[in-house]
Amino acid sequence: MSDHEPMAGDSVLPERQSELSQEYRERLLLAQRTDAEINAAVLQPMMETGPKFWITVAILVAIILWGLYAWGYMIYWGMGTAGINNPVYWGLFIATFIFWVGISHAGTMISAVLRIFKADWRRPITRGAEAMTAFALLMAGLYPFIHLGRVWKFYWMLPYPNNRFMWPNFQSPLMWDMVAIFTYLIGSSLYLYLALIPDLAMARDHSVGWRYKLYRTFALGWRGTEGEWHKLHRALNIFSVIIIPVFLSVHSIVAWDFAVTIQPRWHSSILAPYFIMGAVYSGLAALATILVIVRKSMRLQEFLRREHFDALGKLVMVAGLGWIYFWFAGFIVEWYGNDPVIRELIHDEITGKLAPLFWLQMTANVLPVIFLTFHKIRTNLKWLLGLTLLINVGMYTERVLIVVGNLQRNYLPFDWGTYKPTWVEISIVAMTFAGFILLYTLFSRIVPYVPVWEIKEGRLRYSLRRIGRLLVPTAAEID
Amino acid sequence: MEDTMNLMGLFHDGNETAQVIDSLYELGMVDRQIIVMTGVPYPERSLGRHVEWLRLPNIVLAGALVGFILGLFLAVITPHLYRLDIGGHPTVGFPPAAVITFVFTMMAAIVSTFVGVLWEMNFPEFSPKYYDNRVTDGYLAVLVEHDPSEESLVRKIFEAHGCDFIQRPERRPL
Amino acid sequence: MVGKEISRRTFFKVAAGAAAASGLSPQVRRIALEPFVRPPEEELPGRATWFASTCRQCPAGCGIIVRVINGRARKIEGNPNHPLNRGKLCARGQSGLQVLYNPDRLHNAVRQSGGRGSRIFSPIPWDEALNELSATLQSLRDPQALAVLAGQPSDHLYTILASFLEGVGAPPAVIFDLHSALDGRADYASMSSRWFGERQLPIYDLAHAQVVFSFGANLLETWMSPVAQSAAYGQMRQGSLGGRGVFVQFEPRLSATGASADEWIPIPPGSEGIIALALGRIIVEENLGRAGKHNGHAHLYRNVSVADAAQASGFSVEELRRLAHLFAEADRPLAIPGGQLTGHTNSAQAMDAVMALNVIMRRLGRSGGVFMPQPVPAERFTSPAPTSNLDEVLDLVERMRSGDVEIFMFHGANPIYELPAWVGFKEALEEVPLVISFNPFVDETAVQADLILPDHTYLEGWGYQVVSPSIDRPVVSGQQPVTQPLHDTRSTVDILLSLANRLGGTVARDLPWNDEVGFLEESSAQLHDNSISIYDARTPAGFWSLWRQHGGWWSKREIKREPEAVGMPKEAMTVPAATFQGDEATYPFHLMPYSSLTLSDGRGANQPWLQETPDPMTTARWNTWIEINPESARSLAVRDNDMVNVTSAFGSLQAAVVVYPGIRPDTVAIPIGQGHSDYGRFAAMRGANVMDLLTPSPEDQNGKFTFGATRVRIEKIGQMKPLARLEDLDGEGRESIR
Amino acid sequence: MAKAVRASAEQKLEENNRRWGMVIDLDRCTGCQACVVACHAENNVPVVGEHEATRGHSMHWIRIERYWEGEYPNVKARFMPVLCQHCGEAPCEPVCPVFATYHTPEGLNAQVYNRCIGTRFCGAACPYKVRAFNWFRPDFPEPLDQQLNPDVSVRQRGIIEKCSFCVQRIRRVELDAAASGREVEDGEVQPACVQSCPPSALIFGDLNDPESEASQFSRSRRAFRLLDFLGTDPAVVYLKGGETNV
Repeated sequence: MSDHEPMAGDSVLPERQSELSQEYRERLLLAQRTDAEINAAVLQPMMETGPKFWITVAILVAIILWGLYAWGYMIYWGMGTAGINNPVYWGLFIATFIFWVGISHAGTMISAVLRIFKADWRRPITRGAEAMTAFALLMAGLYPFIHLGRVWKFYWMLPYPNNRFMWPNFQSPLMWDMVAIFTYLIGSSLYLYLALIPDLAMARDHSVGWRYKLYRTFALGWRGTEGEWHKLHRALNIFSVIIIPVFLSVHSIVAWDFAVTIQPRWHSSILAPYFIMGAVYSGLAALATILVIVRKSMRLQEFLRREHFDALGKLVMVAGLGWIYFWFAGFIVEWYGNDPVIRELIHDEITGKLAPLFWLQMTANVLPVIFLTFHKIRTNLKWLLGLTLLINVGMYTERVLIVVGNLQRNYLPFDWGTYKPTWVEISIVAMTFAGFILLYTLFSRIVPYVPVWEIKEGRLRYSLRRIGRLLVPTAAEID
Repeated sequence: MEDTMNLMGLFHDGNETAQVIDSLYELGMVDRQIIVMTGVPYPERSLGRHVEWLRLPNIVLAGALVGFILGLFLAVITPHLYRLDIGGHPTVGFPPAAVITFVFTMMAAIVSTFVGVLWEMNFPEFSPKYYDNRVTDGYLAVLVEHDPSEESLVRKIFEAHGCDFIQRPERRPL
Repeated sequence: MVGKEISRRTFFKVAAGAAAASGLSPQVRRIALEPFVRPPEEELPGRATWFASTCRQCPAGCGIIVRVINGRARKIEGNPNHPLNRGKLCARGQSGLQVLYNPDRLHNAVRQSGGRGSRIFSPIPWDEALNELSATLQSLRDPQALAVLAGQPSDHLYTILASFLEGVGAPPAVIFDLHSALDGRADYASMSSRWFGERQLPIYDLAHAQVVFSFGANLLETWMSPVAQSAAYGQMRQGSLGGRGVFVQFEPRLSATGASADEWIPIPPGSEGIIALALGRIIVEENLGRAGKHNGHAHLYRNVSVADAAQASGFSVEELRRLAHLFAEADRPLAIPGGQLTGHTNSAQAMDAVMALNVIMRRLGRSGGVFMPQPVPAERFTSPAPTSNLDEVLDLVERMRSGDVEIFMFHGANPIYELPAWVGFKEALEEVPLVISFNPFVDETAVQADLILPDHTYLEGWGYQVVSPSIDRPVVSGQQPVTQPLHDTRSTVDILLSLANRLGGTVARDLPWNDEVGFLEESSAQLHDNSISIYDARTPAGFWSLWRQHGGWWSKREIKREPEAVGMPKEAMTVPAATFQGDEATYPFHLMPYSSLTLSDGRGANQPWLQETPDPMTTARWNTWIEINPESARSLAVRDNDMVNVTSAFGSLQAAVVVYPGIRPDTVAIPIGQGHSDYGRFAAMRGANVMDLLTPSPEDQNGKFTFGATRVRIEKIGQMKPLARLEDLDGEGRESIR
Repeated sequence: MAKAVRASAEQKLEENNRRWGMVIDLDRCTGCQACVVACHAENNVPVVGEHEATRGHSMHWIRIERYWEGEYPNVKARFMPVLCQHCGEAPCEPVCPVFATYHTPEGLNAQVYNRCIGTRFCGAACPYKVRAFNWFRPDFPEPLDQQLNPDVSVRQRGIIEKCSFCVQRIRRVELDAAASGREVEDGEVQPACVQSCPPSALIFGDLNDPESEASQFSRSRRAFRLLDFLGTDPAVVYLKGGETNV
């Protein structure tokens, strides 16, 4: 905008005023609605499922069934049907696993962190974010199984007294991984569910048939008494506090899967914070992508407004800067150290076989950060959609580079390898993407996508106040 | 049942509701007799009610402690119960044990928060209760359990504060 | 806990009982059993018995012991008592089990009922087959119309076969196999008889040599007796003598042997003799070494010009002088000709030139020098199977082509695959009315046979072999069945004996034995009561049992003879320049076929272990490749895995490129062994047969197999064929990243 | 009773304080691949075929690495057999969640196939890349299955396998020695590769016994260990080529 044109000051002001007030007008629009209208606006799109919806579901189910076939094929014939090989023991499976764990991070980040900091703009997007966490984790949780050579023996990793007289090795990062992911999945699911109870009660009061039965069951008899609200609030606050260290530990542990080996480039202490930053970055970007799509498909324009995307865009940008920082912090040390093996790996990544992937990663992760500094781009949903998608392409590439790039090059050049995924891996990866979308789509049709009670609470707690020529929102957060 | 009656008033304004509650207190009612149901969480004390003390933090702490012990047990004790000679290498290390113990602590804390809050709310509870669907449409419902003799007084208080609907509530399954 | 143990123990008992009951059923199927990391003491999966026998995967004749459990051979190891290999065994020897258990073996005698080449076989009873065979033999108008080709026959088969053919009045068998041909065994025998007056192969005392100059002999891979030579090499390197031997390899392509050498001298193909002469000239001229004056040998090098040799070989005179000094100033120098050298038109003269180096340095009969083997002290073992020269093979082909052959029988040979395509064996075979194969496999030649009467594989059959080239003492390697024959196959010797019996007459008188075991027992008895025997028994029967127990017979002490250079050349030696087929402009590259370390001459191609084992130099597996110098590859614009057309004046083939730093820019090399059209699932339709490229030289008609005398050109096709290499190409063969 | 016997035998093993190790004399190694085939034969290592070998799915417990040095014509190639180094501080061991790979009291890095569930973590962690994963069901077309060594289990698809120093041979010798009440002699245990090696480049023995041949060679001036700077404490010692011991 034209801050740098002091001469034009007066003429610009009304324009800015009108533009700014547009956001407030959007807000006012909601403020003028009655609770019943809000309920209806949220519930209406849930109940209406047109042919488009069913076609989408059918396609997704088809992809999932194909992916399941591919998985069965791989289990039956052996892992060799996938492109993983000696020495690239881990391939797309593990890369996608990290990707999903990463995606899952934004949900908690938005919901818990912003709840603690009482950021008001979180309200309409928390549920979408939490659902994203839960479903992304569900998909991530599939990969340890997919990736097992003998998946039918997966329970050997569980600590229970058994006739094998074997106890799992808790020194193995995979055990930490399993426990941490399970914890995070439980935590995020319960967190999602707890905040959902009042809205389920609302849905119960406005539905009939199977939906009524469903909502009634899961509303657990919620009436909205003061005591219930009070306890819910306390529980959510406690949850927010507990889940943050869990979310930090989960991705750290995923990073330690790599960092505890003595593989060059993996064996690094920056890997854990780097993974976390990347996870937040990709997760926030994915959240923005999803919100743009859901907003359109479920006509939630009133709830998911430009101010939210603006704020989210800023967060994505900040996370992106953080990612760049951590990447560089790791890179410069490796580069300066000039260890021959790492030098070779870096060379291979930047100028060698992996260069296309590397430059895709850098472009897709750095460019959006620059673009997102502009308010106009942040609030332009098409741009936002494109940029956040790009970020996730970049972050996925980064996961592939970390896993594959560092496995196909190691200390002895004789043992280097190359990796090309086969249809099996691609189908299975596609299956989890389709599975995520399907779960999310179904979720959004079954459960109020927007946390109605939180919006109403927010509406209750802010008012507009006139300061000079501006209408300024003021919020009351007295707990 | 015979000696008390229930009356429910639906209000659309929080201030009025707070005043209704004040008036009911003046009438000599106690907290137990008044239940306020809202579709929106009103900040505590905004309706002039006292806040009850919660056991939830203690439950969470207890849960976390159990988780800590469980984690410690799994990471440190069980390798000694299921002894395996791994060539003289230690089967337990501090950092892995720390990770496992931490995560188990967190897991137990999370689960105990959830279970604890449900416990505190007496959930799940599907038996018939006094309720009105309009609560989720933005009305504040004040449910008063009173002596039959007080019914007119309560009605008066409700009407005086712009009560939208006054009714004898029915128990309905939730 | 108790229940668990009992049930497990019971399981093993049941398993053992079932094994005993079924006898022949496989003990281990695809069941994951309890690993043997720390089993309970009682659990031993059967007791192993070891049987001593002889490896027949190449002509060397190493002693093996075979681990047999529950009647099934499980593992082959070197016979620790055998003087030749002292318990060691090469990759091919280890793989013998896959000959025995090959899934593509013939299960019984078959007739190719769909006509030759149809690959439709119908089983026939052995009696019927033998009746037919003896009837046909009897009806033969002229016994000369019976022709036999044998490849690497064991000595007992050769002896019986020779008697049989003599008895029926047929011409002697042609003995030819590609492996021996690439070793240059026939050339060697001629050289031996020229120099030392006998056709025995000389023995090189590699273990005690101080400087070894090998002219083309890949003595650590396939040449002659690689296990014995490798063992000697190990001793030469870090042996008890303290000093470390120096090894110099002269060859156009760096072989695995060359890789083990201290120096690789990339000489032009066919220039081995020229260089050897030049070295000799320098030694004589400068009177090098401590072996005394060289005056007596000066006449040999009268016509040699070091400068000309330097020019012809592309090395400087200084370099040749350095090598001559290195050789002559050592205490125990040794020069070995062989292998690639014998594939050139000047091989006879080149071998002489190399052998002369040993002579002028007085290495005959000295430690670390050249010896002649002591013959086995029994008449039966003094005439081991010879190796025919190529002219005999060509003569056979000519006879077949002109219709003079009515019955053609072959054993152990696969001439259609092994002989160069120009020989036209397949076409000649079409003129023969009855073709009989004794091979246990349906190979390329057997596909053109009417009748296949499969012999046992060597692990199921009997035999003996006089080890040649020998080691420090006379050795007869005994071969005995280590397991019951897997299928309804029959020993070819037994077939010959029963045929002789049916035919009657002289042949029946010459071959009086009921079966081969009788013959072998009688043969062994000839060594009974011999004073140098490693063991002895009171009776011949006891001796025969010790024979089998030891896996043959050998002397208890070292007996090496000093060769007498009776044929020392009187005239000045000359080595003509090798000639090559195909003009240099059209065919710019020398083609160097070499026998694969794993597949040798192709007979290993049906053994998956050998197919899967990487070539040591290229780490490629399962296919055919062509090795090209990086510089040549650049000029041809080809890279690794590019498919190229290799064309000679005679034929062409396609192969994947291996850019190979260890080869001369004017030479390309292709391993022998792949390119089978038949020979079972593991061999067939894989790669190309380099024998299809060889172009005949005039010398071939004189019996020299000039497998190194072909020139080729190379054209890029534009396709890629990723070779199954163990090594990653991105690693560029570097040792470390540093 | 049996249990007591076993317990005492185990105790004996631990008292032995052995550390099995191998010395590989690179000056003797000719790259002849005899060890590779011997290992396949002894340990029932499957053959995967051309297609899978091209895709990097081949399985060798020991391999001969060939390194080029220099450019034509001054080019040299050197061989180095690489097998599981049986590291004292093995990076593969702690990362296995099910103790499928673990250290035995005799210093072997053992792989228990029955415990393995195929996470391939050990493979990713191994700096020598000597672990072979069963990408497919092993295929031994009949009657090739009869070649299988009954002392060694055939591995299922989906698990890691690797060089065991022919533990079945070690165990057999130890049991035989225990049965006849004597000590295991140096050189009595020979893994298949060592047994076959034509130039005797491989020497096997107890590195903790200062008198054993392997132990003596491991103190040679020529001795080095592969990627020693990683601190994995390998039990395989290489002897540099091209020079003498003295």
